[in-house]
Amino acid sequence: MKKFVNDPEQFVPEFMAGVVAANPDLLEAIPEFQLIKRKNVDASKVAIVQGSGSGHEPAHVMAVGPGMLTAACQGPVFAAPPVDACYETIKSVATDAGVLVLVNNYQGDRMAWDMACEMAEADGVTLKQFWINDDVAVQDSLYTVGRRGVAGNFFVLKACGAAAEAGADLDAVYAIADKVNSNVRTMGLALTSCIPPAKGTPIFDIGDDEMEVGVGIHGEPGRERAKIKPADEIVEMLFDAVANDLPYNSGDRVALMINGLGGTPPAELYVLYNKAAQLCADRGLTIARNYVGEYCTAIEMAGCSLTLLKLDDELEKLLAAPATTACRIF
Amino acid sequence: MKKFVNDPEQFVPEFMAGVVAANPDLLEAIPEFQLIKRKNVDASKVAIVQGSGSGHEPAHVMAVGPGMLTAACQGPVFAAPPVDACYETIKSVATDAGVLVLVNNYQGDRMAWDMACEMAEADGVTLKQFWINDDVAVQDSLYTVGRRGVAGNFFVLKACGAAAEAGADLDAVYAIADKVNSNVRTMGLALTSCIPPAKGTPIFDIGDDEMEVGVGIHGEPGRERAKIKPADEIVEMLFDAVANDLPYNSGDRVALMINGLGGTPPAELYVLYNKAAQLCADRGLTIARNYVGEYCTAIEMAGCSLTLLKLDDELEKLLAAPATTACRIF
Amino acid sequence: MSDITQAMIEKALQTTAETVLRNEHYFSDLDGLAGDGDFGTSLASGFKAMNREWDEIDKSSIGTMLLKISMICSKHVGGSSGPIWGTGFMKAAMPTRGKTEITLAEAAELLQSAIDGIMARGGAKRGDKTLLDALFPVQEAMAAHSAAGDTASALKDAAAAADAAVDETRSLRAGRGRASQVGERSTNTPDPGIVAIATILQDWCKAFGVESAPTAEEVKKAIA
Amino acid sequence: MSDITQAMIEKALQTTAETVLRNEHYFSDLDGLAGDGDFGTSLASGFKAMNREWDEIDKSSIGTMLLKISMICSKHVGGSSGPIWGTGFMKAAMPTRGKTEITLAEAAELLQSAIDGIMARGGAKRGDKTLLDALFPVQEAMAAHSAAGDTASALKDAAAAADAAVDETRSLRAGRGRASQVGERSTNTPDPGIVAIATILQDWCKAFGVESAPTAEEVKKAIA
Ligand SMILES: Nc1ncnc2c1ncn2[C@@H]1O[C@H](COP(=O)(O)OP(=O)(O)O)[C@@H](O)[C@H]1O
Ligand SMILES: Nc1ncnc2c1ncn2[C@@H]1O[C@H](COP(=O)(O)OP(=O)(O)O)[C@@H](O)[C@H]1O
Ligand SMILES: [Mg+2]
Ligand SMILES: [Mg+2]
Ligand SMILES: [Mg+2]
Ligand SMILES: [Mg+2]
Repeated sequence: MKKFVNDPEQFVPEFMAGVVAANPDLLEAIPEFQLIKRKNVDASKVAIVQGSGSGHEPAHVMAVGPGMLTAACQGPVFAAPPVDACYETIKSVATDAGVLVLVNNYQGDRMAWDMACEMAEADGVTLKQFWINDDVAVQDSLYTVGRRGVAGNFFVLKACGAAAEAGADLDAVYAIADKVNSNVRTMGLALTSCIPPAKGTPIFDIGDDEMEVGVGIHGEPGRERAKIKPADEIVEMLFDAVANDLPYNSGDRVALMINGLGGTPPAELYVLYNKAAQLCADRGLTIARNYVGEYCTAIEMAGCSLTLLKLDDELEKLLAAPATTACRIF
Repeated sequence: MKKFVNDPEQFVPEFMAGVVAANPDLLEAIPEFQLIKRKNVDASKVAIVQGSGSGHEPAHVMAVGPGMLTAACQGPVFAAPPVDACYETIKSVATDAGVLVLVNNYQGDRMAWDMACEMAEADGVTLKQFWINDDVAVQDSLYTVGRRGVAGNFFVLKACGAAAEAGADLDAVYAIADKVNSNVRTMGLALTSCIPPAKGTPIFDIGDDEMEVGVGIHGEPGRERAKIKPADEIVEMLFDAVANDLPYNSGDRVALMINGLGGTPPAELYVLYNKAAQLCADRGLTIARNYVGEYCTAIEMAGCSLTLLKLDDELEKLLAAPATTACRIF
Repeated sequence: MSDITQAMIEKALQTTAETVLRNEHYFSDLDGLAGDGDFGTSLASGFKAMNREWDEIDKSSIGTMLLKISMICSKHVGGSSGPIWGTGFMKAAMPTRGKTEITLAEAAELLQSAIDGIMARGGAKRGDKTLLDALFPVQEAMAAHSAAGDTASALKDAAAAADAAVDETRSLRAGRGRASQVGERSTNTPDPGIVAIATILQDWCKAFGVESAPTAEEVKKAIA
Repeated sequence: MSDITQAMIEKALQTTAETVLRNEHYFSDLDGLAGDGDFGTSLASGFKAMNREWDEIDKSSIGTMLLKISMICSKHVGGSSGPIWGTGFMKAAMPTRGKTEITLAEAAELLQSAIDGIMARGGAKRGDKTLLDALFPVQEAMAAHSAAGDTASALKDAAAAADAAVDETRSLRAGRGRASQVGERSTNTPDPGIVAIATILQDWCKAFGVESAPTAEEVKKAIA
């Protein structure tokens, strides 16, 4: 296994210790529950919490900070956090203004957070739950648990974080989550698999000339396994799937994200962005904000996802608001 | 080849077009010379230019922006830019205050920039050249071209960029480069090779249980090929090589950087940071600033480098000064 | 065997831990086919914790013991398995509070109550290709033997029923859980939860000296 | 053959382009052993540009032609090869301005002037395991034949000398260039620049119908 890891079972606690060690003024941890929270939580503001399996960094624990999440917990790599961790996360930042539980739509996460929310509400915590489901790769249906939540998560939490920071109440922050989620769509694509440290082997097999179209951020299968294509054709595929889903129409102002899944270098992401920006122009979409980098990864998978968010003035302002997280450059 | 690429020969121009498209207010490009420069260059301030082969993103063209580089050009992946590109880069931002040419110490880059500087000086441009050489992996010797420049480059250009922005003159900015370079040391390590798009195959072979200790950022061999070790032992190896070189002594304030080489996910970098921070504490070093992420990559190589910079008040202030580049999160 | 004693349940739990730890990677690999490859690890972390805390677990009754195991799931098991197994143990704990022995009929009821709890928690029903598709026939086998009260025969039939469920559900499309989000592509892979239940029951048969048919997997390995 | 005409030099340049393009990946692979694997691509981008611009190149004299090729290197060739080959062509261009034919003795001088330019540019000397270690013996072979003026024999001996340099320098440790920064680990790999010069001369022999010994690589391939 070609990874920087000590005891695979200690991988998540060790990386979280590193995140807190690198941001001592901003963050604190409760290692027992694998949770990271902001220092100095403002009790008058809505707290926003999140949590899911590890391996999607900087989502979610690295998205904790002013203007972003108030706290987040992480389960083992790719597994929802245990119920107790979710419960403690809510409790650790429960404010008078209430807690918004903002979770990507996976059954494991939903069940854990459902149980945790029931327990916290029984303790008198005011909260609301919202499920993010921006992945267009697999169809929504009454018979399944619905679409998956992927990189669009970033936009939901950024906008909600800004609204909460500005003093919006729980219903208003919930409404923002709903608005962003209703207007955001994503599809991903993998060139390679990834290796969860505890598993030690790739999560799926993929040929040297193959790609997995619509892959999930845990390496779940997507729409189809296909022969690898030139970058521009890949972007066209992703763009069409995403843009036709909402759909995004000529005249819309959008945020465009090219997200790296972990093993794809920056230069390749900009090759993709270059084409995606052209396709936006062709469709008459104005890119008001753009995001190129790693926002929601699948460990070290080589791959990408493309996200579009339809903006209005309110959302544009919320996205532009300042924020600070463990994830930074300078 | 599992990469997002169209025509491999167009890889660098396309990614650079993407960088500029994503930062239209900040940057402009001169595609013919594969160079990116700041919009609105302030003629009263020292301009700082850089350039080397591509494949190290965000170094170097993505480090152009206020408080950082004034302009940079890139050659093909891993090859120094052609002489004309270096010359045009200097000319494109040559200010009354002069130009500092800040280049990593590789013979190809030195020769190209030497020729370009001779040509620019003949045109009347005031300039100084500085070679960055922070890599402790391979020994310095009169018989070679000296040590390589690697991730420490970030600190040199950040400090020089801040000094230039604050109005320091060419000699003063040069002195900052010299001070940072004299106090910064790096060593890298690779778990996998990388694939330059034009080559289409890995740059070196490496066994499933092997690592290359002291690897160069172009995949050049380092100190030794060894059996892979637990993360903590790897950090000890890198830390000792780096910390003993200057050396860094108890009581020193330092900046610590864990740099990802492109294919290593954030969580692993924080596992490494966690141990490196402990080793700093053991040695009595105070980490005044830390940097965990991708600053100088080798395309999609899985690997890392560890950098220490000894700080004084002046450098600490320069590192903390605000800066903006194409590389951003929000 | 006739009535089910607390000692038997303890032995079943310890056997389950062995099964789960031995098959950790196998279960995860199965989960990798249509899921995310963590099922084995998630389950193992729970049973490792159970083993660690075994001596401290309050064994004053079957119910207190099962409740504690439910809490261990809530604390240590990530993924869907945490809520599912935690809920299952919780529901089985309630009717057995204060009891140190139960009849086969009571065991069948208790399993039904666990099944109901899991269905309420995750919204899955029979045929959704989850471990429920193994638990239902197991429950039915137990209920069928309730009147006669022959626990050994019940266990043997239950194990065979669970094993049959592996192959019977293979061609189904998952209706719940992560695998359901991949649509058609969940067909033709066995569900790891169903395989786990079948394997656990198989090992219970061995542990209690009850003869049982080899699992489908064992037959396949023997042929290969 | 006696004097060297501009047409011969044009043919040599076009042959060189063929050699470089055919061996692009091979040269890069060699560079990957102790360098960074871009030598073939870098050189090829220069000769591709030369081919593209061939018809527009000012061929009024050998000098104007070589100067233009030097400029193509400055514009299109990245890596060390840009300055090295650009400087080499530049230095060879100067003494041949206005000339459309040169003697073998003049050709030997012109190569010496290119060698001097490359040494000044990159600071390498003979024995540093760079392409200079091929250019020096080539220059000597040409100088040795200067008096007799037998260009064909000179080319044959020069090609053999360059080929010999590949093996003679293999065990050396690089003293300049990227390979020199890896210390001992540059020993036991052939230098790609030396291999390139040897291969180009070999192909010149074929192009001009001069019999030559097979290259070390060719012998190895024939044996394997
Ligand atoms: N809603 C559900 N109800 C019952 N069992 C379920 C449900 N969802 C999943 N399962 C079972 O759990 C197994 C997967 O567990 P696990 O890997 O921990 O979940 P995940 O990684 O998807 O969160 C499946 O094989 C299935 O048998
Ligand atoms: N200083 C030098 N002088 C002459 N030739 C050199 C020098 N440095 C390198 N070379 C030659 O150039 C070849 C490498 O070229 P190239 O790959 O373009 O350089 P790099 O990638 O190291 O910048 C070497 O094999 C060697 O023959
Ligand atoms: Mg999971
Ligand atoms: Mg190079
Ligand atoms: Mg799973
Ligand atoms: Mg090279």
